[in-house]
Amino acid sequence: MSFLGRWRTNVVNQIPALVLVAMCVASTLMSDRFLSSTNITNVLLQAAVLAVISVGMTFVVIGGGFDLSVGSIVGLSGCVAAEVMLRAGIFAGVVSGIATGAAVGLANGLVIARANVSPFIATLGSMVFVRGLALLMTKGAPVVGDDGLPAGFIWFGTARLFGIPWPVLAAIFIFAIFAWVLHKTAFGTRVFATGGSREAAFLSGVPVRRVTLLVYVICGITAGIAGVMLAARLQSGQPTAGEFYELTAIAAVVLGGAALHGGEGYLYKTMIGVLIMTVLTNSLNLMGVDSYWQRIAIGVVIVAAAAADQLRAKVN
Amino acid sequence: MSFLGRWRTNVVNQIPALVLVAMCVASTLMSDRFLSSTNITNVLLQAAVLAVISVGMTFVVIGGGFDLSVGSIVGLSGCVAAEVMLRAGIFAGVVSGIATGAAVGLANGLVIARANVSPFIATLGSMVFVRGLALLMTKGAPVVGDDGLPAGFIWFGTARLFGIPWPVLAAIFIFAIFAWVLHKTAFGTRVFATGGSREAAFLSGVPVRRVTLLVYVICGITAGIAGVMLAARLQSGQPTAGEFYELTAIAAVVLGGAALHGGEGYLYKTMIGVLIMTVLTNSLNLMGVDSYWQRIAIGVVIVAAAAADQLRAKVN
Amino acid sequence: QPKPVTIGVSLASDVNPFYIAMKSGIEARAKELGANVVFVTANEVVAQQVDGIQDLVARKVDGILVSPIDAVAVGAAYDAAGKAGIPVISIARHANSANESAYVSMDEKKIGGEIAAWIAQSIGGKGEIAMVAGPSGAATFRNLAEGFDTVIKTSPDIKVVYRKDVALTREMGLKQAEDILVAHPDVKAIYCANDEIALGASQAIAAAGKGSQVVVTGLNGIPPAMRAVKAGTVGLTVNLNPVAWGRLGVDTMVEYLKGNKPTGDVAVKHVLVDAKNVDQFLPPPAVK
Amino acid sequence: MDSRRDALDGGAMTHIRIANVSKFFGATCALSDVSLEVKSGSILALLGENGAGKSTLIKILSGIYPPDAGRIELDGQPAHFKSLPEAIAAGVVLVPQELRVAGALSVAENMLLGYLPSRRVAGLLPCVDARAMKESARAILGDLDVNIDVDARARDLTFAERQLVVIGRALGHKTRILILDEPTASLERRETERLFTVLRRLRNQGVTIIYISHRLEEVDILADECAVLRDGRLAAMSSAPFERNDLIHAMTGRELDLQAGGARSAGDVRVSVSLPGGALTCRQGEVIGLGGLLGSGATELLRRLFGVRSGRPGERNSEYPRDVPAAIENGVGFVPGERALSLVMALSVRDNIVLPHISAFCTASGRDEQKITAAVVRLMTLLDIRPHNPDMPVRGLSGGNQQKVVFAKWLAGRLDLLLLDEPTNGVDIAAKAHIHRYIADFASSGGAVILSSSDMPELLGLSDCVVALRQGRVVGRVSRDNTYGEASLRALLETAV
Ligand SMILES: Nc1ncnc2c1ncn2[C@@H]1O[C@H](COP(=O)(O)OP(=O)(O)OP(=O)(O)O)[C@@H](O)[C@H]1O
Ligand SMILES: Nc1ncnc2c1ncn2[C@@H]1O[C@H](COP(=O)(O)OP(=O)(O)OP(=O)(O)O)[C@@H](O)[C@H]1O
Ligand SMILES: [Mg+2]
Ligand SMILES: [Mg+2]
Repeated sequence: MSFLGRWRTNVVNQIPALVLVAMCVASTLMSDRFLSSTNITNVLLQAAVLAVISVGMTFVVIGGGFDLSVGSIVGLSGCVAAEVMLRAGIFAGVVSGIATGAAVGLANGLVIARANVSPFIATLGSMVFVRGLALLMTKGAPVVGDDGLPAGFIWFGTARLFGIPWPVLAAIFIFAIFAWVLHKTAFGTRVFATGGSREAAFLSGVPVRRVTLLVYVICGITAGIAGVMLAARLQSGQPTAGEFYELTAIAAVVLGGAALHGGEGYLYKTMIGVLIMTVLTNSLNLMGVDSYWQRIAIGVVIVAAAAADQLRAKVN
Repeated sequence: MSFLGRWRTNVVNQIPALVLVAMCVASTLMSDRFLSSTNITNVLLQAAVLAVISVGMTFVVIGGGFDLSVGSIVGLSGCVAAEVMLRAGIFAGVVSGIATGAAVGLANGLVIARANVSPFIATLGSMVFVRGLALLMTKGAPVVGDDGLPAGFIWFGTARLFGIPWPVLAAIFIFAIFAWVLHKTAFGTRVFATGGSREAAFLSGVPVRRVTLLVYVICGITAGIAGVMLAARLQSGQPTAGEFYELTAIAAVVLGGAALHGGEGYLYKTMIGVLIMTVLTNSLNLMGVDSYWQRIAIGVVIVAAAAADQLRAKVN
Repeated sequence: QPKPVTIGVSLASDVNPFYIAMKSGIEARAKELGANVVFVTANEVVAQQVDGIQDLVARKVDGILVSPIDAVAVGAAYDAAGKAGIPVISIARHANSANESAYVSMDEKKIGGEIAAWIAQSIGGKGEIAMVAGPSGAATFRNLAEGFDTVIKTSPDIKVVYRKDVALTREMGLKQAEDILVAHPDVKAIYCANDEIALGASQAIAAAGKGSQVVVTGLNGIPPAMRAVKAGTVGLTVNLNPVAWGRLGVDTMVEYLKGNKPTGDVAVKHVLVDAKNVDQFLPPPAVK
Repeated sequence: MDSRRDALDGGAMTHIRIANVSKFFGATCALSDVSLEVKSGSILALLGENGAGKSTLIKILSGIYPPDAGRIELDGQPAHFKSLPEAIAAGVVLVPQELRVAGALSVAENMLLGYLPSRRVAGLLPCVDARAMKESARAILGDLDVNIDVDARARDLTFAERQLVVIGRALGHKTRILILDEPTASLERRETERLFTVLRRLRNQGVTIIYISHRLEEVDILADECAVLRDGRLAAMSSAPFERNDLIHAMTGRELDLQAGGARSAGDVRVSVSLPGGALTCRQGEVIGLGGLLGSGATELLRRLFGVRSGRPGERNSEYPRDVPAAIENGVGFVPGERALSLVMALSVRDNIVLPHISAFCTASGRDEQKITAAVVRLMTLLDIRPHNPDMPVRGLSGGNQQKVVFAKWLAGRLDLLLLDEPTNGVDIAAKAHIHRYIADFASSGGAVILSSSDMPELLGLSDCVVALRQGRVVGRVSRDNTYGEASLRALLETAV
């Protein structure tokens, strides 16, 4: 009983991973291209931007919050990075893109942690506001300059190291750093505590407001990084880039098993959620499924994956 | 002190209303057209659909949930209503449109209350799924028939009674019914209890699952009604109708002061939130504010209104 | 019998009637020629379009037809296709890529200019006009508006009093027009970025009882808009003939794959449709 | 009503029969093969150490959990409720250990939630009958002789008041079987006695009552029968009068050494704050008790001493710590009365224990897991926290073990002032003895303790001096040297204002 029980618990804890594996097996059976090396790199490349956004989103969600503004941050920071880059070089561009994300994150955090506005409404407001800024700054047109963005920057979006695209390597690096922060540092434990019970964390000496603030700053930074990465892939700063990323990222985090009320989750599981979302559209495209049917399939898979994951709660 | 204190509490409880009044005053000062009777009817007409959606959303939010699928329901139910109407008459069309909404709501409720899937992910899934259905069913084209929808239906979208458009009257009627249900009946109290503390409600013998289920059904029904109303206004069933209504409706509910974690709120205050959202875009349009600046203004007003409302928590 | 070719298609949107019509043209022509088509979806999201094109490359289709949401953003995807030796032909919208094999074009600026000239003429060269342009950031609508502005500036007595970027839906047309009519009761014409917006706007105008005072222009030439032009509620639409466009795209691609590369851009003719010539474009009357 | 008369007619018939019930949570065996019977119209006390399975047993009885094995019969009929509402409908009503109220609802609504009285407006529209609801709520509270405004929002109540509301919630039902899980844990003696009067009356009306408590003196005065659980098994069953040592032996499986720590002498002043009516001073090596009735302000005082600001005007005062981190930094620890307030339920025992001092367990390369494990294992052994698994989420622990985790939190770092609010709330007698000894030892080794407890023997037994509080005012004090005892403290507290 005990051994079987533990085994069952372990299996059940890995349901998101099993769902991902099942999806990959099904895709391989349905399309012989799915496992081709081109396609695997494709999937990883497509997942990279979402993965970086979802890293920050995981912090916010585990900390008991919610961030709808990441998609707009991606748009704005990409445009800022492109604009600065055209004038002051790649490095300055990248730094200012990321700084833009951090600034928006800080503003979100202040409104939420200091003015006590609900995260939903605060980040909905900044989602609209920041998109407006991006459009205003660019007058709605992509930022490319006269001869395009610097070649070195575009190279980053397309080049590979040992066959692995640079954006994927960047995403892995960022994941590793933040996984360490979340799971191995005192700050990470405080994030879990704040999300799990604000009151208990407060009475244990956790500076809950500061933690809340920092969590949004982290989310802003990762969204800023993602914006810069996307600009490199799109070879331009696009003011409308990143739309819908907010919902996709939250979905990835929740599919990975983090509780939306906070206090629970693992960063590596979020990555599984990201891959589920990415493999889903990729394999539907490979199979040539009609776009209306694609929506239906995506809706079903999201709900089914989440429902399967609920078995975990049952067994534990 | 006591009198002053009570007075302050009362004022502070009405902050959303004060924000609305302030917005109206500002709009009147900036545009002499704002208070014209045409414009007031316009605002009410524009608010009617959102108001009906937000009625159901208030139930969901007070019950501790979240519904992202309402926008898609609006699209699908409008198309179903139009399609059925062309074949079987207005009444059958309207009924089947509303029934469509109820069915989607029931599905949401089952997935959430029975399979324990988080409301966010369940309704995100059905948002995508239902939009897919609407597009599939209409092949992406508006449903109008060869000679348009029945005249009686179109009449409802445009005609007036004592100068008040019928859709506005319908919205007021629906508000009145559901305000009664929420604030006066045992079911309504159970919704508050379920949202306030699922566990307390459960231990008191409230059938929390059934309440949760019903709350989503109600939300589906109101979204279905809103879809039919919108179809009448648009004189066609539009498969893409209702996009972004989900976020706007949740914003209206939260701006009205309902807590997103459930258990608190008033239906009339949601209506104030709806009017804030509607007056905002209307007055920005009247002032001729550029669309990029409009986004910035909307973002600022949403956050500012929510922050002002937080004074309430401080004073109470 | 030669192996049938497979053409991958990435259109900018799958809910916009213009692209829905284009898609039907592509499907019909491909069927006639015995070619396979696979569509990927983008919905006006640039990153999604890039991903979709790369999925087509991974699928190793023979050629790809793209209607790029943005001319620059698709660069990486075009390059990936180029590297895999797959020709890419842009349709309706243009891409700034060396790997663009051909362009089945539309001169958006020119169309915008022609609409402006038509409006100027129909309101007698003076008065207030409003613009309900397409979604922010989309290149097509930016170009249309730019062409429109250039021409409208040549009539000094015409003033653009209202400008707004909106989603291409009827609901948006309705709401915007309602507010326009309140804010600017003297408005003479409303430029709408597509037919759906125009149909919504014309409804608001009718509801306000201003049917004869305000002209509305649309774009695309979908059947309901043609009927509205006939009925006089919409003044002008531009028949872009998306179906023929889609067909031409397939033809160009099939010829290209056979080795017949087109010289220069392949253009589709657009026609301004107003009360004078609408009869020849009306859809056949419904059979009861 | 009918069922009550049936039960009366049945006399001493067996009302509840629990046969061979077992329950597992994952690998933990919470109950194994428990069989017991309760007679109609009697009060059964259910005893056992923390984690013995008491709550689990009654949750199975009231349909919250299904049993993994075994049967339950009521009046000779098999009764397996699939849900709590089903059990309530059959007259089986539970007052749970976890106090949960819907904060935004009024006291009356909370109390009558399960069976809201309805009427029809104009014979048509259904509507909650607010007046009837408030009247019933007032009647029930009046029965318990407590004075709580039925229109107040539940979230504004103190912990003890919430407890009464939750008890009242159960009393309103048409009850045949009433199950109370540690209902008196945070009640003062007067409320406890009132509750007992009500319970005895219900028993005389034929209601069968199952009562869980860690206070053996309550068992003596209330229960007819007594069942003891140990490690998920039925360890003993006896009828009144009870032999206390036998019960303790059955619960713990050993004799208890209830001795307090060694002699102590007061040192320097550790904390001193001025309050209306006098000062509160606590020296090193001293235990100061805060005595008070319901709503005395003791909880609030302790929270302020821990750096929590209440938002009362004019409280900026340098006598109190600036904020919670500053207090912790200064060696202050706080055990709040409401466990849920100080534990992050989803977090592991390990992380909860190290949370207040987490920085001390980190190096430049992050958390020092070895150091953490060493400290946590030491504390879990010291306080006998069971199951001995540092990685278990705290929510899986029984209530008493959770309370020990709250203590362990403060022992993981520097500590020289311990603020205790109902420190043995829901803790079993063995653990209580442990905690008492720990408090005494802590004081003997030079620590300062300020203690608030509604358990008078505990308060007087531990304290060197008890300060009597009413509405946040010091109204007197009793010290060891003069007429120290419950009588003189009560005299101070109960004199009219
Ligand atoms: N939901 C749960 N998940 C996992 N384990 C549980 C759960 N509930 C109880 N347990 C375990 O079952 C055992 C019995 O717990 P129970 O709550 O019945 O104890 P108890 O006798 O009520 O203790 P206390 O006096 O502390 O309230 C404990 O070992 C506890 O850890
Ligand atoms: N300094 C004060 N001045 C006036 N009233 C006070 C003060 N401190 C506390 N009170 C009142 O006493 C109430 C109860 O406070 P508190 O919870 O601290 O008391 P308690 O004795 O610990 O209560 P319980 O026995 O219910 O745990 C407060 O809500 C407040 O109304
Ligand atoms: Mg218990
Ligand atoms: Mg207290």
